[in-house]
Amino acid sequence: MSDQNPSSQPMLNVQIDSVWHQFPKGTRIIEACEQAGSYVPRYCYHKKLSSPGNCRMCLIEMGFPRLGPDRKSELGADGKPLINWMPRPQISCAQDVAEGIGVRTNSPLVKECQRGVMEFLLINHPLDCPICDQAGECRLQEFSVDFGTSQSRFLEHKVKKPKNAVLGPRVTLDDERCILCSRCIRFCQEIAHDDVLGFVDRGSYTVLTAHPGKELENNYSLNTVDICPVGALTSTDFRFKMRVWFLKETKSICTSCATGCNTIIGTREDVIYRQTPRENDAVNSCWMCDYGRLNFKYLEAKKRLLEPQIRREGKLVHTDWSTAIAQAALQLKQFSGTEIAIIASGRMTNEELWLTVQLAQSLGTHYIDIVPRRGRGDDILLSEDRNPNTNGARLILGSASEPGANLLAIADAVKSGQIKALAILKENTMHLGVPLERLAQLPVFIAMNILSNEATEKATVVLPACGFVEKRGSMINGKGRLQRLNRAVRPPGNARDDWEILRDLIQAVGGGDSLLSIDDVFRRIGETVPQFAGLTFSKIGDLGVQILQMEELPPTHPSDEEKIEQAVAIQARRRAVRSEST
Amino acid sequence: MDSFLIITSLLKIVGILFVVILPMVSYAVYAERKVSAAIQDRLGPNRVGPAGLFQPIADMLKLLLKEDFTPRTANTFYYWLAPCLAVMPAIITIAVVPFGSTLLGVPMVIADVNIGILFVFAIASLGVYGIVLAGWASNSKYPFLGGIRSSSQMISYELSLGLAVIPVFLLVGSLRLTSVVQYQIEHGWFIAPFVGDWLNPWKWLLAVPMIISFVVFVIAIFAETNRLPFDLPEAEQELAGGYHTEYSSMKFALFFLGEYAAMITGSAIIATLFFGGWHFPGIPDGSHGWIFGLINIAVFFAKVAALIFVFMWVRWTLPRFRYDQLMRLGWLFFFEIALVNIFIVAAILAYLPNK
Amino acid sequence: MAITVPRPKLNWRERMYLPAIVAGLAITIKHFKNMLLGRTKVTMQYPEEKWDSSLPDHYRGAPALVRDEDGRVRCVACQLCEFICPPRAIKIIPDEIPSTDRFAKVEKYPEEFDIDMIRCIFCGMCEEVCPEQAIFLRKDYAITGFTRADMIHDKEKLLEIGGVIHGVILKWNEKK
Amino acid sequence: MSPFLFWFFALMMLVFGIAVVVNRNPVASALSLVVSFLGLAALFVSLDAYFIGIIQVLVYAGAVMVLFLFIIMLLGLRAEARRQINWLASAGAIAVALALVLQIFYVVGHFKSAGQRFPPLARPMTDDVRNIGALLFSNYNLPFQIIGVLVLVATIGVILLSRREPR
Repeated sequence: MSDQNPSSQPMLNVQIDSVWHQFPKGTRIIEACEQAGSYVPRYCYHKKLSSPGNCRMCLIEMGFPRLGPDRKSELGADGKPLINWMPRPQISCAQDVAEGIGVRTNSPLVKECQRGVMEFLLINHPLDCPICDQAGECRLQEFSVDFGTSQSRFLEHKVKKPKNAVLGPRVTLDDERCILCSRCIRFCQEIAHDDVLGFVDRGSYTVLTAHPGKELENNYSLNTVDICPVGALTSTDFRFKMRVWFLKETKSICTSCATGCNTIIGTREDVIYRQTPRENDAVNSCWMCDYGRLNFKYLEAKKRLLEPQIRREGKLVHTDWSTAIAQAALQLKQFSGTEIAIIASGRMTNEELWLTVQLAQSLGTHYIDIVPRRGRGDDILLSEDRNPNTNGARLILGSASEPGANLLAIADAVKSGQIKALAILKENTMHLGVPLERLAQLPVFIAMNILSNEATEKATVVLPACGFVEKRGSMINGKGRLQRLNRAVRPPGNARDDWEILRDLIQAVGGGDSLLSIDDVFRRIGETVPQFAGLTFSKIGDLGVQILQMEELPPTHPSDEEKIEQAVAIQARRRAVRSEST
Repeated sequence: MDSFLIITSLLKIVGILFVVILPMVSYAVYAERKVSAAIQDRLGPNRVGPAGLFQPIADMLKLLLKEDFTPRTANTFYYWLAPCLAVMPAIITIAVVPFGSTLLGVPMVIADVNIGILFVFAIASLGVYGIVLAGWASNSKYPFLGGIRSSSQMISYELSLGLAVIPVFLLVGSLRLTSVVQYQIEHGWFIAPFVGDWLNPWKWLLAVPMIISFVVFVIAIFAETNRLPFDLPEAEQELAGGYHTEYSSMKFALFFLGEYAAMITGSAIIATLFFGGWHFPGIPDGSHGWIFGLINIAVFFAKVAALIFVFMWVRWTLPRFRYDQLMRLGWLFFFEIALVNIFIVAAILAYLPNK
Repeated sequence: MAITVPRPKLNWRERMYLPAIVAGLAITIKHFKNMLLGRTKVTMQYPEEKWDSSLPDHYRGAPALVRDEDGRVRCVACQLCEFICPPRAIKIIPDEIPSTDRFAKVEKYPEEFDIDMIRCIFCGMCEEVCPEQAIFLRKDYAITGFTRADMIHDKEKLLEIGGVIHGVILKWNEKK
Repeated sequence: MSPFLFWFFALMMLVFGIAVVVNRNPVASALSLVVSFLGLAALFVSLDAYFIGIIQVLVYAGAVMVLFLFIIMLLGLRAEARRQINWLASAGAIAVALALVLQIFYVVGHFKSAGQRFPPLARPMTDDVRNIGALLFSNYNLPFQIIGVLVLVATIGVILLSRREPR
């Protein structure tokens, strides 16, 4: 396509709507037309999928250069080749451009074809836009307005098909609305490699269904909802919750694994309704996994920490922020650096990690590490590393060993009683081999988190923080790409932006200078971490910046890897024990 | 001083202030609303009590219960002082006005001083301080403009006010207001000399300058009381209420009270100077029995009420003057007319036989 | 550009203004007199006399939800009225109709439907935009309450005001 | 008259007279001066000099000070309120004032009739307006006319000086 290196591809001359353009060899005509500014309507064609050419919406008029007796193009008065127009329309999605061809996207013939196709598509389509979740982003609605007629000549009864059919755990199908474009079938075959969908029956009675005994249950099933041009495939989670035109769309990234898929977060009045993938060919193409997509519900959980709390006479009581910060600083300052440990998180942004390092330096401690988190990956998008910012931690924590390798040493130091003050930021170290009773005995145990858990209940100071949709920041994904998080909703209750909590804490323990905005923090990172030098939030842009070539990273020391595996194993074991007991 | 004088004076002060003036002020507001409604083909207040008669009480309760707000940037002391200064002069002025003949031998005037009219002018001229201070202390542009307008308007019209009544005192020969009333009983009302020696052609000659004097005086009183068509200091449309824009609750009510009290005082002065005060042809004075004393008081306040009606009538008829018109009218018109009028009356008096 | 307004030349009588003032006073006193004599016809005395009987059919009073002859709440929670509402007075929380319901094929209904009558400006855009003929402006115009909460009409209240509507298109009830 | 009232009004005059000088806010100074004038008027009235007393109020409090206030407000002397007090100059002024007071006491003390009681006024309830008028237009007619002309000249002068040249 157009972004391929032009020098390796010969350029071909193509006339689109009477204007001559140049396109590299291999460009599909539908893409060429779009680049030339003439959008060709399409239903079945998707640029990341194969072209079956079955919706017939992308019909165009096409012609080849008129050849003279010498087998060369005849030139017109303007010096350009003359074109022999073919009498019947062609589909533009299944053909590549060729030298000298001509394309008409808005001739009377093309318009008539589009009108006809629209009318056929709408024959059996129910007019239930008022309840259809696709309304507002429905291609059938849009093209019906742009290319169709305003009324139907169909007087017969419409074919009744199954409604509300469950295709899988996360996808619900309304067969009446389906226009049989087969995008979902091809997606499952070509991208998800899980061939479960197909058409059955014939003619007007053709319906989409899952193969017998199978379900659309793979981890990428919700992408079929995204690419469905009409409201046939709906997300069971989002279905009937909110009309799409109310949603405020915020460009952000998914933080469920190290891939860092680019997303759009749809919110309304501080409620998150859905998360959809955003195209970024360097990261996630057009897709994202269901696991990451739905992993935002915890932000609205009942366990959400809403108020800062401090322990007074053995009980956690609500307080205000200045008291909580002052109390945390007072408690931390009781001990020297060797008695304090900070456990940060690979789910924190670069800015928060940098401030954590500043906090550690102000306190004089060297016990600082993040919690490694591993899971099963796949070959498509999901990464084994479930921490979205392990690379950020590598760069910013700046320790010699791999992030996560020191964790067990810290846990041992807590157990042995060497550590008197422990600060846990956005993590639950319950799973790391430190018994709960031991944590409860710590004189100072500061927990900054989003949700309450057993650890926060034992804390001396609890600081409610923000989830990934509630804050700005940057992260470096598993491939070394620096990407931006954007704030889509305001944090609930009195929860505060993590970086502000850390900044105030640093100032309260007597270090650091005034940082007024997160952009200031980012600028300061640039002063200490060379890879960040010269960058700003706006320079990162929506699609991110590649700042690490993965070969640049120091090779993981085998012993580090061993320690990380150990930590992950303990974590998994603890979690299993807990889920059995509950 | 004997105790009898003190007691009767106190009784007169309390009686006239709390029994007559204050209820009159509150019912003047009610009357204003009713009169304006009638003029504009409406009904006016008719909800509280029969024909809305308890409306003033409801208004007062409402104003007392409203939030008493002081703007943060206002100069608090003067901001609080201004409403008091606005009411005080109007009420003090009543002290020298004879509102009746005698009742059981007691003269119905609180202080029968020999410089009565000068006292009225002096105290009335202090009324401007309330408005000017309110405008200045609010620390807000519209009230400030209102205050500035008020002070220049007052200065301009005080001159005409003073000059307009000089012919009256040229005739009477004393500044004492009781003497003015007495003169009118003997020689006929200044505005209509149909009692007393009306057969004297010289008196009829004097009628023209007296009417001029009356007109100028009444117009100047309108300006002094800030009533339409001279209500430029408040001018809702231009100044959003002028000097009392920033006032609320009882402080605002005091300004309101002040305006109506000034109107009542003004009417009382006009009645005394031109309409024979408490005198009505054919009704003897209080020395013929206490019932006549009461009737005299009633006659006086009937005249006052009629004049208040004229105030309202004019307000709901005439539009407001433009500021430059107001100034021109005051300085280039009334001032000169009043001045010339003095010379005419003086000339007539110089040649008037058996004065 | 400045425009010079021509001022009419006044003769000396007009310049005196006094005749005009007297004429003005005469007009106002005439009105006053007529009122006192009871000859003036005054406007309608609102709480005692009301317009209700003579309100025109197109009168735009309080918006309300309606049921059709089958007793179905016609609203399908498409939220177009919420979208179009200029003062954002409408709040809808949609939900799915359970499959056991009589009208299961409509699929969607408003779980909550609130109109904040403090905000409502009676513009009628909700009625105009509704694709389901489910919301109508009725003739109630004196909407009062003691608290802000009283002034928020919930679904029950709106259906109570709206009542049943006859003779509308029943597109969900027949085969489509 | 009651000595209490005399002391009350005399003290009022003095206190507000000092306030005129001490106040940093020009408006407050002007208003203090008005109160001081009112005290003075009250003192005149207590001496049965109604006319002088009331003219004091009418002319000074009612007209002159209103004009002053008008000018002060229009000028907007906010800087005046913030100006530092020059303590040296203040001390000098107080010294001069004290010296003057001492001198007055000295002179009055050596004045023969100062030691005696004032004789009571001949006719307490006299019509002072008539008396003043008669005096002005008989004994003091010439000075009165001259002052009249002087004031007229001053008025014309002011108008001439303040008139803007037509362009």
